[in-house]
Amino acid sequence: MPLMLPTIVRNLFGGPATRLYPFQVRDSFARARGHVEFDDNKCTLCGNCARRCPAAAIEINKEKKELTFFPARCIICEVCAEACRRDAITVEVKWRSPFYTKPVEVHQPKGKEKAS
Amino acid sequence: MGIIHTSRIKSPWIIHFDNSSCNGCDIEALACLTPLYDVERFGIVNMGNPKHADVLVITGPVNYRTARVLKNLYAQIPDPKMVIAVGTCACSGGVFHNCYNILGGVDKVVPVDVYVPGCAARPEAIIDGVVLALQKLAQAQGVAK
Amino acid sequence: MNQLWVAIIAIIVAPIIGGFLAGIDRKITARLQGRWGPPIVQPFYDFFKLLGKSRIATSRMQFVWIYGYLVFMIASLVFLVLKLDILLLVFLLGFAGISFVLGGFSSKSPYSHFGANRELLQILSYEPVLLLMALGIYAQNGSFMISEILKPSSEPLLASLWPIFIALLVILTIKLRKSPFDIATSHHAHQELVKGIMTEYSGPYYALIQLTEWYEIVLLLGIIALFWANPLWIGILIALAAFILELFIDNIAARMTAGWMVRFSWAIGLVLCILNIAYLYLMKGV
Amino acid sequence: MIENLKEIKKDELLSEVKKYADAKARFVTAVCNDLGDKLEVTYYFNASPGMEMSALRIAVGKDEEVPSLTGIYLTAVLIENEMKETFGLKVKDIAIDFGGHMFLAQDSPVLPMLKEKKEAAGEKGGE
Amino acid sequence: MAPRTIAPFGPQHPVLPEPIQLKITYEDEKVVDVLPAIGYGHRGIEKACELNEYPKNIYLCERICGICSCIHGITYCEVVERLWPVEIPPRAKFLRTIWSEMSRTHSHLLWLGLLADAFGFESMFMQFWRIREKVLDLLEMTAGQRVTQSISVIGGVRRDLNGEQKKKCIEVLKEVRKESEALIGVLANDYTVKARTVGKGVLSKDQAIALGCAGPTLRASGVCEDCRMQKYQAYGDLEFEPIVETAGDSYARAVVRARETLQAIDLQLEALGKLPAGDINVSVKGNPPANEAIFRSEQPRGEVFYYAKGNGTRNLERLRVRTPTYANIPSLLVMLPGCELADVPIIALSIDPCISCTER
Ligand code: SF4
Ligand code: SF4
Ligand code: SF4
Ligand code: SF4
Ligand code: SF4
Ligand code: SF4
Ligand code: SF4
Ligand code: SF4
Repeated sequence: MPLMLPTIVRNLFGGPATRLYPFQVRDSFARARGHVEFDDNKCTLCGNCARRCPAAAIEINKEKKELTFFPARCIICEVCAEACRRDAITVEVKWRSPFYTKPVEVHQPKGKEKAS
Repeated sequence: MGIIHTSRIKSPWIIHFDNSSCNGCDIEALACLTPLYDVERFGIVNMGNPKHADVLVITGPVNYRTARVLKNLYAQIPDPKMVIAVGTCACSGGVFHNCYNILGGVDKVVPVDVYVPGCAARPEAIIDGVVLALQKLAQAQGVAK
Repeated sequence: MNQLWVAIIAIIVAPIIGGFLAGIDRKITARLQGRWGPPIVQPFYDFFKLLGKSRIATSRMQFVWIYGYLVFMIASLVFLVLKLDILLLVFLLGFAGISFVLGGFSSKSPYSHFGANRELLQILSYEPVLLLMALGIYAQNGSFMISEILKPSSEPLLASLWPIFIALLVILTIKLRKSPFDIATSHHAHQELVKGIMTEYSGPYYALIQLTEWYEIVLLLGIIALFWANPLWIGILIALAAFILELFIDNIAARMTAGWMVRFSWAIGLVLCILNIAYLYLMKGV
Repeated sequence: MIENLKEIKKDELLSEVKKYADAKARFVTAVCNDLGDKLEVTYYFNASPGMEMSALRIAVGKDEEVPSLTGIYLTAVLIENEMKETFGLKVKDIAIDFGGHMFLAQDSPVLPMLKEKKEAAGEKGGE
Repeated sequence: MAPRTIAPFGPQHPVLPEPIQLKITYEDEKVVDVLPAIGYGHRGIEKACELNEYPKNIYLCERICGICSCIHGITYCEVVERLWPVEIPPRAKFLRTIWSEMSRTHSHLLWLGLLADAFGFESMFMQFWRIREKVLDLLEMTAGQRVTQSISVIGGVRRDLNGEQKKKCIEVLKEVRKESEALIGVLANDYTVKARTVGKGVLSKDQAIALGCAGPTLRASGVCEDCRMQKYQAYGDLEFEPIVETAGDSYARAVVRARETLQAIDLQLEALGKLPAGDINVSVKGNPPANEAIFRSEQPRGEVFYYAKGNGTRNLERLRVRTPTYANIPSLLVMLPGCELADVPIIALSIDPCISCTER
């Protein structure tokens, strides 16, 4: 009847499976979707990313020449990075750390529209 | 009161409330209890009873019906309490921003102490969030003393 | 005077031992499940944290009953350490359980009521066995006094009362609220009753319940230790082994229903006890 | 393109559905569409055993009443309540009637799935 | 007459981490009446899908539910591809199948764990979730996220599997198969487990059909219906046989899922072995014409039904999703009355009620 016995004895002597997280961090997988980063030097404010973002996490203000990113809305779908033709958005493998107040990233891109 | 303050930081009992999330963050919050992450290391126990809880972990965006339940639940938790919003949609509504029955993030209904972004928020991120919440609690107590 | 001091020391030391046992329980359970587990002193953190929580008023009667639960439990512990009458000890333990049940009934929550109902079933399933245990001890020693058991000349009870001892292990599972008998409430897992009978207690009152449970662990293990009272350290080892055994049982079984529990503890526990006592009487030759 | 679709009149609905029930088909779901002046309801069935799908379609005016399938298929309870509260489809005699508040709370938008609500609903922002 | 008590089960309840409320009337501890109160998870996704452009809806549909998120995304893509219609490359079909089955594996392991938790078998719960983490690691390695994989796009898939990943997948899947097989052996044979599940919540074959159940709930009652029998994606090329049990009780539903877990792993291994070379997506230009399409695929919890209607613009005219739980909830009305309070969580869980997809 005690069919579970071998398993729990193995657990007891095999040591816990726990990864002691804050003290012991595993490397992320190579292509994990952690969070997105914007490169102000490459972005030309074309607005492709904002149009395609399913969560409306990016707003573009052409007059003020500003790109505003709301990390608390981003669902890390990687769509913006695929949409951007200037490679101005990269997806990093590390997840975004929690915060006390919702951050708002305001970017003032300096990228030039190339002639190509 | 020293020992009570230390104990508060060492024994955060949580209650998990699922607003109208997609379950993604719920299962990640549950995964925190399982062998690989085992948050019981920090004394965290999932109580399932607001009267015993210290930390309210909320997943999912608030809709019109859960808003009332959430307020109720929050009132039932004895002080001192912390609120952690887990997942992008608990933070802001996220991908559901244009759904008609969604009010938005959890902070529209109850005060939130820590936001954990991510869709779904990874168990590691949730642990980070709890650590951050406990730091805030420790600081608040330092001031109060 | 001496007796008073013994009682006071027991009242102070028992919850400390109980708390550590609870911590060990959680640690070993975690390890059995492949987890790291909380620190051993975790139950104390929980206890002090609960003491510092704000009180949310519900029914007043409830709290009277909770104090009753604690006081009766302490009383039965005092009976044990002062080596008094074991029959009275069993009655006091029963009163403690009943106070707890009444506390559950005096709240409005349906979960609490269901929990109290089940707690009542638990009492129903363990009290007869405990009473028969006292009877068995009487049959063996000719006295209900614990001091009689502890006399250096007396034989270990385990030799003649081992069937009762097995029944007592079943009772221990019920009393420690371990699977398959974590019916009225449980420490780790969750269930259909939220926290069952404890649903309505918050903050400091919940801390009191925990305190009572620590007394209870020590008391029960103390009773088990009586089964090998000379020398007592063997008894204590047996008690600890029984405790560890419970942890294993907890992790290899699912929770059963209340009806099954009553049937099981009566079928196994009562039958074992009655056979045991009957045998003793026959042996002693009337 | 939807296979095995049969357009029928509202009055034939119950008798047609009865035929499916007698053949022990499984009720899959119903879909309601807002066509502007009319509501179009399509009921999907799965011939059991097997995975063959067929459908019945009716079109009714927005204030016309539609009979409930719950007398034949109890499982239609959820979808009929849903159509009732999100499209305003007037379903008669549902076995368990949630009174228009199965999904929607008291203060939710009213009849949110109708087309003219599109613009209004889209404006509500995230944060 | 015994006194009646009405106790709500949920909406916030630990055993069922789902926002459903069952208003249960008890007589002593017997259930006499059940009324599900839902709406705690309603968001209005179907409407939002009409407001978004086609590609955005993939990510929204995935978040109809986080557990079958992968299959929701894929099914949405499949139904929209049928509006044109678009034919996707064979490699993409296989990859979709592999990811679908991978998410089925993780979902079933999750459910088996939750079931163990519902009858208080905590160590088994922990053990199932421990195994499940390995599958999640595979998902993260191949798709980039543990829970919301987002691998499907209209016209194919977003990511390819390289040789190294394939090897790793095969290796880990074999390990997972061995471990889950052992644990499932415990679940299926343990005395206490059987005592709690056998004969609880019986649903006969006719009832299951009349109530329109789906997935394991239907198959455990002896009805051989599985959307994968339609041979969509790569299922036509794989050896697939629906798993059917006849008892119709909670135990049978657990056994169906347990066997499907192992079957899903086998399907993945087979598909990985047969993975054809070639492109992983075709580019799809323009808006779909005014047309209607339906598509059904088999999610861990059963048949999911997508209906899409296009109108030639960049927005959908209408999207309708009927998820398996939507079909299974009415069966609770039949199964719960007459059972004991202690069995409510087990029976409720045995249909695997997932509310977030039910209400969208
Ligand atoms: S690249 Fe230029 S033309 Fe093209 S979408 Fe962006 S801004 Fe418009
Ligand atoms: S709704 Fe937002 S994302 Fe969509 S087109 Fe308008 S500005 Fe762009
Ligand atoms: S990752 Fe997705 S959600 Fe985040 S900003 Fe980019 S497109 Fe938007
Ligand atoms: S980040 Fe890329 S896509 Fe977005 S505005 Fe800048 S250049 Fe355009
Ligand atoms: S943040 Fe994402 S994964 Fe989490 S509940 Fe919301 S939609 Fe689901
Ligand atoms: S551990 Fe299990 S029983 Fe406890 S809250 Fe989580 S799912 Fe529920
Ligand atoms: S049935 Fe629906 S909610 Fe459940 S896992 Fe599947 S898609 Fe998600
Ligand atoms: S049944 Fe629904 S809510 Fe549950 S896991 Fe599946 S999709 Fe998610």
